[in-house]
Amino acid sequence: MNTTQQVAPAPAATPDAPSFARRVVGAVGVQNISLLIAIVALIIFIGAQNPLFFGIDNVRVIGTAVAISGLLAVVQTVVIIMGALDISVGSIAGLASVASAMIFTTAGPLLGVAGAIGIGIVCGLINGCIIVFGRVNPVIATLATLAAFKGLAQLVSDGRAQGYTGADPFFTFLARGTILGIPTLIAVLIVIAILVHVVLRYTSIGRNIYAVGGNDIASRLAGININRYILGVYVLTGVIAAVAGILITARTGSGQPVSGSEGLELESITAAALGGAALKGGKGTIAGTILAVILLGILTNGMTLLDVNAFWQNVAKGALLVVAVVIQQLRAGDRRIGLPA
Amino acid sequence: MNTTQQVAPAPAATPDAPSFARRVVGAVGVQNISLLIAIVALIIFIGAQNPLFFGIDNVRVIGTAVAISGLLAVVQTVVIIMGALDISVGSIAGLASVASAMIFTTAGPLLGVAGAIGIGIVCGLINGCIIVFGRVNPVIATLATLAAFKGLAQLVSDGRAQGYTGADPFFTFLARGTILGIPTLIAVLIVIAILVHVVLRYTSIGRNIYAVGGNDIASRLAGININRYILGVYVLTGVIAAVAGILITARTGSGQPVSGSEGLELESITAAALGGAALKGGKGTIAGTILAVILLGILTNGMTLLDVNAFWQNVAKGALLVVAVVIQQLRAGDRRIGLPA
Amino acid sequence: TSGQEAASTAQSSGPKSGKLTIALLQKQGDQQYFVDEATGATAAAKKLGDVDVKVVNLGTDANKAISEVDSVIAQKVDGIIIVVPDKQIGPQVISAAKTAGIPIMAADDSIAAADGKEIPFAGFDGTAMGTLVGAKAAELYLKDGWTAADTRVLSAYKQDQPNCVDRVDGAAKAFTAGLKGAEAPKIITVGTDNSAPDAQNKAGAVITGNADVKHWVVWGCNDENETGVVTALQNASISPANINGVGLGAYLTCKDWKAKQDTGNKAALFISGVEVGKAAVTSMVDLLRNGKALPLKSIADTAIVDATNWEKAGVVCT
Amino acid sequence: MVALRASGIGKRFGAVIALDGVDLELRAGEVTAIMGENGAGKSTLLKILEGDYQPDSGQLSLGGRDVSFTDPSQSRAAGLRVIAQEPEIVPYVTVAENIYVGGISKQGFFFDQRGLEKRAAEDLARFGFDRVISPKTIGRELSPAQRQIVEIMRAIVDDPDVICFDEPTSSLGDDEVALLFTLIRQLRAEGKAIGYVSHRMNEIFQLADRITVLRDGKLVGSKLTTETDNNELVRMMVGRDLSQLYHRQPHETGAPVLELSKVDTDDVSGIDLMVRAGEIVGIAGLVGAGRSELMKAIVGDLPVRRGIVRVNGREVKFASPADSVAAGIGFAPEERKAEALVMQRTVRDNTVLAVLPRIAKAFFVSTATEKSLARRYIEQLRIRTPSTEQLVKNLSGGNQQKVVLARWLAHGPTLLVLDEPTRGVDVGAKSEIYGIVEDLAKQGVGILFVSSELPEVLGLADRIYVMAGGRIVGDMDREHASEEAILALAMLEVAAPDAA
Ligand SMILES: Nc1ncnc2c1ncn2[C@@H]1O[C@H](COP(=O)(O)OP(=O)(O)OP(=O)(O)O)[C@@H](O)[C@H]1O
Ligand SMILES: Nc1ncnc2c1ncn2[C@@H]1O[C@H](COP(=O)(O)OP(=O)(O)OP(=O)(O)O)[C@@H](O)[C@H]1O
Ligand SMILES: [Mg+2]
Ligand SMILES: [Mg+2]
Repeated sequence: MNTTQQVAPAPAATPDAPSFARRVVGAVGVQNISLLIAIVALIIFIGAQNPLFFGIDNVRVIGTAVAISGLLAVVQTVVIIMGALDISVGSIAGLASVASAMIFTTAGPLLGVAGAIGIGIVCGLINGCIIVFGRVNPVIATLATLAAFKGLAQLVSDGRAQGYTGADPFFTFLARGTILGIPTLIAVLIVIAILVHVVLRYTSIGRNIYAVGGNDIASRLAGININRYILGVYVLTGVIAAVAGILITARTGSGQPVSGSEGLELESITAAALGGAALKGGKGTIAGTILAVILLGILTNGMTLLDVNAFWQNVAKGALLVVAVVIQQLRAGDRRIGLPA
Repeated sequence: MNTTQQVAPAPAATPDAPSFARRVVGAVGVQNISLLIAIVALIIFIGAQNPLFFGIDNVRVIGTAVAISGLLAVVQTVVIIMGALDISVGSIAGLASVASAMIFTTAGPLLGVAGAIGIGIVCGLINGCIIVFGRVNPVIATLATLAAFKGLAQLVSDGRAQGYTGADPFFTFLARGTILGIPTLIAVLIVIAILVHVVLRYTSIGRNIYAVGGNDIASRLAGININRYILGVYVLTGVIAAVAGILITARTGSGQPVSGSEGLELESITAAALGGAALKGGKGTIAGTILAVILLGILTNGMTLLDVNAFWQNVAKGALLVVAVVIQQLRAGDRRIGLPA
Repeated sequence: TSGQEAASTAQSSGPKSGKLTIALLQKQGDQQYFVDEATGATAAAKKLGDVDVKVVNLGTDANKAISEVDSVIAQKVDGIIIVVPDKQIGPQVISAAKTAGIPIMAADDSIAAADGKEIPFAGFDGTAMGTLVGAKAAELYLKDGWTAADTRVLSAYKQDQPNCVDRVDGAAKAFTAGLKGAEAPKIITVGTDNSAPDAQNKAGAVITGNADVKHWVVWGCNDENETGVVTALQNASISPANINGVGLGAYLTCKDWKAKQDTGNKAALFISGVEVGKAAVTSMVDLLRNGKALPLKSIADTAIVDATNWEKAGVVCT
Repeated sequence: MVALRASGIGKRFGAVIALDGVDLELRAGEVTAIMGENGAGKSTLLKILEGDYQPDSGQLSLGGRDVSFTDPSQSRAAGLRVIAQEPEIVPYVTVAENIYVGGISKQGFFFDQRGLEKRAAEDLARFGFDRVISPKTIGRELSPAQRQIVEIMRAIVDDPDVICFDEPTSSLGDDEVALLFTLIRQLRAEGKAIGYVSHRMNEIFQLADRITVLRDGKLVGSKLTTETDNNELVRMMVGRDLSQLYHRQPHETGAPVLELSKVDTDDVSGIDLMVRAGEIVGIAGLVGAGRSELMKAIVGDLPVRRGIVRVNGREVKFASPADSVAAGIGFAPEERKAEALVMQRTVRDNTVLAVLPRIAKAFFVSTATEKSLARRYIEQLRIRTPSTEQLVKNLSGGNQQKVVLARWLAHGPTLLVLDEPTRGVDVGAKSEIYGIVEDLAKQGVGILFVSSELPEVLGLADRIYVMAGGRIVGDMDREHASEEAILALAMLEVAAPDAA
């Protein structure tokens, strides 16, 4: 029985002091390194043209601008890791936005927030139930509820912006306040991102989400109650989308049924995918997604700052997205066969 | 050793004269039967409320209304069968629309059409190359080109509708002419749908597309040049999207950079998925997609006819989509485990 | 067939009696202004009696506009009122209606047939709206005694929407003209998706790039754009006194006024969608019932409103 | 004549040296067995021959000419086919299309479904597989055995000169194995050069003319089959003698942990079955007898339509495997890639998957705990992996199977249900797995296992049930069991008209 050593040579297990650089790469991940490089390159490029870009004010502007889409990107990452997709997040945010403003008008800010989150939970449950009990593919299910929730938001609001929250201290605090010097919007994103990161990375719940996304049948046979995870993740998505809706209300000062939330689904999917989440499931990190959100935020901000025409912005954004992902893929060094994951 | 019968019962193989009904179901497919039932139910329901629905005029209206999105749904079905997705179809259509109108203005209709189709080929090639050589996941790649192509269309047109084709006999023929009594728009859809159906079903190219989508490893090991298929399918998509763009120009009388083509990607995916194409690849039919396109077209038309408020229309569309797919899934009788495909 | 067959134009033959169905096809039917317009149209129909208004939302989709025109023609409506998503589709829409012999009029955005002749129109078109906004902005600018050197204009709109382009172009022209020879400050355009959060985000970057500017003039394609930019300015600690925002629609700007907030939203153009809807339906029914020709232009009531007079002007603030 | 020669082949995956200067010769008209422990490098070698992987060093020559393939399509064109260890099936097309996948375009632009099905039927009939599989069946409905047959047919129909089989029998029953052997002998007679990888020693001696042994990626040596024996081979592969495969420690049996009475599911009917604590119960039967379905029904993956299931004396109705896992039942399914492993995750993740809730403290799991747990089983099962952090998809087939077992050993169930537990596992490891199973039984765990290898059933089980046509057709103690008795039962019943 002395063949053991050969059988498991385990060079990685033997801590033969890898170089510092390699350890950093290992910790951050190859994909994230590419994103970091892209971010740094972009910062240098934009900053060189307009030094105002480096101002602390502008950092705040970028941070608050990405907060809402960042929240949805974080939660979309969880859904994607589980091997699904939620196209309805924007509609839920819109519905929550009008609901929060309307309830606020009659019952005050706390009930407004609570009501919106309640609606988020219900919407998430509806998505989850359609998928779990109706056996509908997540993409189709949430494509359908995208339309349905939007219609609901328009119905309850009659298509109008509702209420006025600009004079309320709580909503003003959300929109313009700070916590320890950090704008509330950014703080909310940071807190939720960290929470989700911790859950994904360090808890059995998170690990099971990766397992379900990696192989749902194997997970099921290993005793994971997959349906509970699907329901749970969609409820989480609903809640975070509702938070995003509340923040939209706070920022615009009124409940917006459609404006400001439409199109958030593609944005969130783009960020998650750029951050390294595989649409087949089982792979992705919050760190990567947040880096992608920052990259996209800097890009938009920088192009506007440099006065790039909106049409060129589209072209540039598309091109940069391709370049960033191509570099990521080249660095990842996967086998170049089959359809790219 | 006569265990044959039990080991491979294959009831479909033994032609023990199944009932006529069962043979029809077999030919149409279970999924399609559900769609047919939904269509018939909808027709009866709407027609009962407003007999105008049955008019031949209204049938033409429905047909021409779905022609453009139907084209994109057909070609999206092919992409989905191959296990990929093309989110950029709408943008390509927009780019082709302005291009056709602008070239037409200086060089006449034939060059206008040829130029637009050339642009479609180039756009498809770009998508394919990013995926094949850049090793970028199809969803991300086409999300990126969605932005880039849209930006290009806006740039060349300065964001405005271009040219006027309403006085040109060729474009007028496309928009309002008929072939053998069938409106040209519908005829184009029928011809392309049949062509694609035949290719998918009865040619080796089509079978290889199913194989690539069903199992890219098996296909590669069997010697199928996957990259060539990816490139080919994306070029096809580009061409058909360009045709859709030309039809948009013909119908609206001018080249539209964005209006009329935005959102077609989700519509086409919805139709393909409702028609039974599995987003994981390897499964789907043109017949199913066309039925889904018809169902969605009737739904939209009927709701306008019955004077349903636009907000309720969203809710109703979402709800009907869920119901249709749930019924499909229940009838398909798959094992109810894991994430629904 | 080639599709060019001469239209056997059965021009609306004489007055009709009995029940009338009028189709109101609107771009962006989910926006507040157009919801109001539909409400006004329905109300007018009810008052006139035995008239049905069929409201159809076209979104921003020019192709859908064509489909829906075909659709209501097939449904044999008696008259069509259309707000086009894009003026360029005018000829197609008009010829389709003419071929079917159904009277058609435009609302909010005027359209012309292939020969360049405009059809009857109710509302207030984009350029005219912009003109009022620009003039008001110029008035405020002069009143406050700002100078071109330390002032910038922020003009926020969705750049691929022709309606928006008309509006902000009109505003820019009227603004320069309204300065009575004074040097005009630089106009910075901000491309947005027409939503308030996006305007806020994009304006944030522009403000960063113009940190030394003291005074700001703001307008946009709609209230979302204008209020979004004003919010961004105020978030950048620019005092409302240094902001002259002129909204378009008044449905969002009114909220600050209603709450009696000190705000950079100084004024807004208010157009009563309700009135446009009423006017359009009334003239159409007049044509159908009494054979009275459609008025070539019925301009709706419009007014620049501000914190002091918005309620009187009839702005509904939800 | 040497049809294929590989010399000095080397291949690294990161830090893992999979192959190190390996030579291989395949001669026309001969079957050359390629042997070695799990992870020795056999599959990697075949993938290099095929052009799926590129070697870091070394040279290939085919029919005397030097070749280098960058893609499987090239080796295929040159007359070489490799039958992969894991069959790859296109899910929504027929068996006929699956067999000719990639070759359809060579038969012309238009696709003739009827013609293809007819050809497939003929080809299947030619090798006797028409009894096991119909050309019209849809890919995803195939059982593991049928998938394997499709994979084999794919290579054969191309009429290549060199064919390599990578563990073709690991999911086949005796019946199909016999057919396969006839086929291979026929191919040999036609002058094909054949490479054959298997962990079943008896097959090697039945089939092979020559044996090449790899160990740790290095060539140990080549022998003529006639000049060697079982013990020498094992020594070459494992580097030591194996005293005996089965340990046969006596163990006490206790109260029943699992009782089924008159259980019907969609695939099996009238099942009466019992497993006691400390008892090892084997289920034998031909492929397609419904054994896998029965196991899945027991653990709640498939619905039980009628009858009573008792676990530890209490009646249970499992809605899903989550319930059975919670009730202390572990289940290692037959299809490790599709049903057991999360291929993109690490050995650690896969090992702890079923025990996460238990090792978590208030939902938080400690990586250190996981690693030590994973390391324990890496050692105990001798899983060949560079670390606990290796992705499972990078392990060799046999080592993947060990990870599946590790998961359930870590879970420590009171009843362990194993479907083909030693599929693709090498002799050395098999002996250890048997030892572990018997130890578990000694500790009072009830073991229920399915195996298509009769020697395994006979050697391991205290009691044996025989299944055929979805029913249990007999049960016997180990004292009364023999291969003949089992086979007689399994086939007798199947011959009866429509047992299900
Ligand atoms: N893609 C890969 N990445 C990293 N390591 C790999 C990869 N493929 C194989 N290996 C490693 O190379 C070694 C040889 O693996 P191989 O699959 O050739 O073994 P094998 O002899 O076929 O074993 P088995 O009998 O279990 O099938 C193993 O240690 C395996 O983990
Ligand atoms: N995934 C599947 N879908 C449909 N039918 C299947 C599937 N797997 C197996 N079958 C069929 O179910 C019946 C029982 O097969 P089962 O796999 O239980 O047999 P088994 O005795 O376990 O043999 P094996 O060794 O092949 O697993 C067979 O007729 C088989 O063809
Ligand atoms: Mg192997
Ligand atoms: Mg089995």
